[in-house]
Amino acid sequence: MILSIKNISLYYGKAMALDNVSIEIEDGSVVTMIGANGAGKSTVLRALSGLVKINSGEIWFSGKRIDGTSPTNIVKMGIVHVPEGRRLFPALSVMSNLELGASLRKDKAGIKKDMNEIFEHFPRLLERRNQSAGTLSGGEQQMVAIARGLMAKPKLLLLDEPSLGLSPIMVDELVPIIKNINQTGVSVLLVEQNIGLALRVATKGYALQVGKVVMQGDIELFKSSDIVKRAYLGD
Amino acid sequence: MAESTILLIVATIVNALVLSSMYILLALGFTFLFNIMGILNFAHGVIYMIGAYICFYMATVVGINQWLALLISVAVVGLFGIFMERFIFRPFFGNINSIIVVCIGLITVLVNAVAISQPYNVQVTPAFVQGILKVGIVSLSWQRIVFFLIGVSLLILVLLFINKTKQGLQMRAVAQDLEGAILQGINVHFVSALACVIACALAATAGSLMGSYLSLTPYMGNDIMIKVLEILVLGGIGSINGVLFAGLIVGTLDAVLPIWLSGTATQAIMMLIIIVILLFKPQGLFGKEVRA
Amino acid sequence: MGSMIAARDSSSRRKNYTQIILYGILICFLLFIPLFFQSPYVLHLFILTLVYIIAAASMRFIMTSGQIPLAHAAFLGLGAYVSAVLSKHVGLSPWLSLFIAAFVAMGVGIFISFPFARLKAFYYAMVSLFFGVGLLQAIESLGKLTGGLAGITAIPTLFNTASKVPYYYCFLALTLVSLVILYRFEVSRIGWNLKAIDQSYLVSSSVGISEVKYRVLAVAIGCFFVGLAGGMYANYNVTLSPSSFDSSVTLWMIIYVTIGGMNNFSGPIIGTAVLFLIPQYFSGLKQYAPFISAAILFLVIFMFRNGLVCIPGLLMAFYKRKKSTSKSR
Amino acid sequence: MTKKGFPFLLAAIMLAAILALTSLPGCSSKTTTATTTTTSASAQPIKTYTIGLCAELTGFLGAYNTATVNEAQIAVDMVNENGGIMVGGQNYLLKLVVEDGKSTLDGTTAAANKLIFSDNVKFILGPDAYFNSAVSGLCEQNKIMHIGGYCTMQPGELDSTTTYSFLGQGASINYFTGVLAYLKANYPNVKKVALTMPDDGSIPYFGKAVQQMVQDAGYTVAGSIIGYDNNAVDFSPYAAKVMATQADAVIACSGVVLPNGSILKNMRDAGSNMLFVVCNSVIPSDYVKVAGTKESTGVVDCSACYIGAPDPSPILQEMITRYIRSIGGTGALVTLEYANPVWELAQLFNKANSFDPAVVKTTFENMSSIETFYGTGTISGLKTFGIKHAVSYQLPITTIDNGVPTFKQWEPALVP
Repeated sequence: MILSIKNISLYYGKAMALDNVSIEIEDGSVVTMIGANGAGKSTVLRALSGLVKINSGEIWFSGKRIDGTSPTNIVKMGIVHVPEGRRLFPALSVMSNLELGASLRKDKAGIKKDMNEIFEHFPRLLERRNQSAGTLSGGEQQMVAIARGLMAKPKLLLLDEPSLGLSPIMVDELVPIIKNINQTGVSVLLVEQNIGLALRVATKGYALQVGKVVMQGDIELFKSSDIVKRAYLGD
Repeated sequence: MAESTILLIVATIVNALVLSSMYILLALGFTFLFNIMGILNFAHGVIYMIGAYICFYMATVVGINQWLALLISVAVVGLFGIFMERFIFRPFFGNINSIIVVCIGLITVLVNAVAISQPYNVQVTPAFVQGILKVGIVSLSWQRIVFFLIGVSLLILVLLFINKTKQGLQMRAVAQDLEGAILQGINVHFVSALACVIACALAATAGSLMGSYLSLTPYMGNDIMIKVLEILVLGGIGSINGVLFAGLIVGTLDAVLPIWLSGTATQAIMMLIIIVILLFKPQGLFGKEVRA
Repeated sequence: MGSMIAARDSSSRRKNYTQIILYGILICFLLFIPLFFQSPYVLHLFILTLVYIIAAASMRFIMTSGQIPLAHAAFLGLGAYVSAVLSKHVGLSPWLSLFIAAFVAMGVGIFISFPFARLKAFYYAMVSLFFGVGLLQAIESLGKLTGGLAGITAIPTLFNTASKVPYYYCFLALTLVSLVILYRFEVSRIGWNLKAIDQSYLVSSSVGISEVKYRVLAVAIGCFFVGLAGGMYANYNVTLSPSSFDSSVTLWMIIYVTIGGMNNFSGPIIGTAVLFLIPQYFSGLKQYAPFISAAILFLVIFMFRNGLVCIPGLLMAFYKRKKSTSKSR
Repeated sequence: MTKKGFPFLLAAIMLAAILALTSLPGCSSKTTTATTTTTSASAQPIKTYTIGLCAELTGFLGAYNTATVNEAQIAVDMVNENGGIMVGGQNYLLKLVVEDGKSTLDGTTAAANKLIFSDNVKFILGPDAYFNSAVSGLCEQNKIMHIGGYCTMQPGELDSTTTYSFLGQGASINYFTGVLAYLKANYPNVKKVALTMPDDGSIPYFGKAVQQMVQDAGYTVAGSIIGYDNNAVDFSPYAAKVMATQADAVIACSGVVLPNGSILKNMRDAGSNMLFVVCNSVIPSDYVKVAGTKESTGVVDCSACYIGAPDPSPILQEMITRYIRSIGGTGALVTLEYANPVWELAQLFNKANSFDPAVVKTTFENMSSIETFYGTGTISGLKTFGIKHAVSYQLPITTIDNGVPTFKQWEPALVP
């Protein structure tokens, strides 16, 4: 178990955002979290990466308790969050964005090697490495965001709505990318509203509704679930 | 008459350059803090004043070399920058009203403390460089030339730092997207503290130098802050290129306008020029801060 | 269902009564002040407090729209100077010039807020701060008309008497009327729309609120009242100087609002009363007096983030918590 | 809605609390201004009498006025140790209350209000610079006698309408007449002069008067008056302007040390050796600090700042001794801007034998001379101010060459 979230609750002021949520991710697996807008999916990720503080519960990562740790230390431990809306540094070049992903790493040679590897994986980024990130297309920006996350050498990658604003063809391209990442030994927690994508890459799933886990289990369970079909696939 | 005209032109150009470089040093610090921490540091002028007084105190009362005094002033004020980041700015992150309150509190305390502790006597830091450079009929004090060179070289250093170092890259990242930067593991507190230290050190340098160029008063920060404000508004707040460009314009206007106009009219005309520019470009020459 | 509405209605009516009684007590108290305190100096302080209360309340009104009007003290000065020049050099009645000043301030406010109404909060703050400095420079450079840096003296007064009592009642009435108007605006549709603009301009523009129109409207209303306050100040105080309206005064006005409590209508009223009057009590400390103001600032801002108005709420919460813990025992 | 009501209640409570606080000083000072104390020296009880001093203790004039207020307090001590004053057969000691005008006109108005209505004084000394106009009107309205320390000739500051206002020293005009007389006698080559002064609104009044006086003395004024911005960061453009007039001398008619010293420095740096004449309340050695040793040359200074003339009068000697003791070290005497009015007022009380401002004022008007720290002063000013309300006395002339100030002579400086 690389990550286990135990009964966390979180309030924004008086409004409850998360209510007793528990999630477990096995080492080397792809887990998805689905749910409607405002269900609290992003909040779980923000709590994981230390952007917001949980009010109760515990978060354990590779045998260490990490709730209350600073975002810097969380990244250092190997949890990297690729946020919703990508949050690139628009005026900086693609190269600089990638370099910033490796902010906490000291091994210059390793960084260089990883960057070359990434350019091999994403040849389109190699072409545009000196272009400022704000001028790229949505799909390219998403690639930069994922690549920037990989530059930190994560053990667990948190992907928040990677398909947001992308064309269906681009969404299809994401499937092999995520699978490749997973094959290099990185566990992935994928948050999606695009359930088609989620069902294609994940092995296990959680469904959130107004801050509560309403369904969890093997991904096959989700594929056959009537609720999921009705709610997301429009059957 | 021709001779005096040449003299006037040369003196004006040199003045414009010296003033511009000092203004830019201050405005750059202010912009740093705004970009990285999103705060308007109204106490920046007071930091400048404190820097000037520390240098003056070290050079005259303690009696050490002026250049050493300058370094001490920069170091002390830089440390004060860390203090400010931790206890003044961080607790009120993103709340401009509260920042104004703490800044005014700080200004009130520092200005009045200095005013009370100083005796009635004019205070001037001893000249950093003596002598006059004579080229033909033109004579210029070496001090001005040296100040201009210091200003320009500091400027280049800061720009190199921002554009070429890892910390500089992180600063730019924080300025562009705070949350994005946090998620890359960048230690935002460290970056802000660094920005604060740089801003304060630049202000202290400008203050120490201006303390020998002009004289010291506890209120010297107020007037210079108006200049900084003009530069920021004209250049576009948050834009470093804007600061450089507007700094040159304001410094030049400051050196040129008084030749034809009297006292207060100078300032009014200068404001008018900037206001006219703003009516056409409300966000300033290089600014992007417009909604929608 | 119908009975429930009725019940709620009666309870809110009861609350309205207590509110009216509270206001009544406050106003009675203010009405009797000249009887309690016959010292003209204390009255003088109260009169100035009233002027600054209008200024701070109008500033807060603009701030509800998410704009930070750092030229507000300059507008106070604009009103003051317009009224002073009109009544002294043109020879208008001070009563007339007072209101002309308010309209001039409003006009200038509208004129400058149009180009800048689309700016983000921070940028608007800086531009308006700059504009305030420019306005004062313009006033200063008018030389003989405004007296330049030295200022203007011997401004005609509203009442032809040395007594301060008529001023007190007149200003009290003007202040109350201004506050009631500002309050009506705030709880009206306009006020809600302004707050909507502050919360999220995207949402507000999507539901059809013209952002620019409302932001300019907020500035116009705020500047009208601050111009009025300036005119009152000029025709009471007899002397004016540009330094009384410079950027530090604007920042102090922001402090009146913030220390009182930005989120509450009575915030600027309490803030002004506290921060204007308490340092006067310590004026015997001479050059050490400013430290008292600074101490109040630090104390309040570090202890009560939301200003002085949140103190009763905090006290009540504390009282309730204490009660509940004693009950649980 | 209920949330709105509660803060209003709080506002009421707070206002009440603050009222209670503010009323305290108002009430306590309402007790009679004359209090009785007995001393062992005389059997007769000695009372104290309070006079007000309006000064700028904070703001840009703060440091300077803190020093001049110190001098005024020393003058009060000297009066009291000489036995105080005698009015109506009763012995009184003087007591000084100082209010801070915060270096603004409005602040000074507030301070004068406080002195008149809260401290209930009948005699106000000060304030400094162009702030007199804030006090004169109030004093006129309330029939309070006012002795100012400095005058920039703004309307309402000192003219035929301000019957209760006096000028304790003819400062500004006094310095100016002194320096013109000295120039005339010692620099016959000077024919054309340039004039500088701060552009603080005084040019149409003080500037005009000064220009007239220069022309009356037989000089040509080069161009118009060069007004500079007191808050300017750089003064070299103004120095360039002065040099462009190609006058024989420049007279800095008023202004503080920084602009004048900076203009001097910039002129010398640019190679001009034009005679630099200054007349204002600045310690001459301060120019050396601003302008630098080598640049401070060819300067003639006339101000009330005393830097060690031979044979000072006994009271001046006493003042100097006490002043140096009070600041705990060496230092030049400032300008006695408030000390002289204190000294004059003490004489007036004795002579008028009354604390009624109207009586004291008439006594002052009917006198032709009065003692000051700088010797016997003449009461004049009819031509300049339209009212004979100014005291003028001899002033020290100092020259500065190569950074060394030298006392030259006492110049009888009479305000016409």
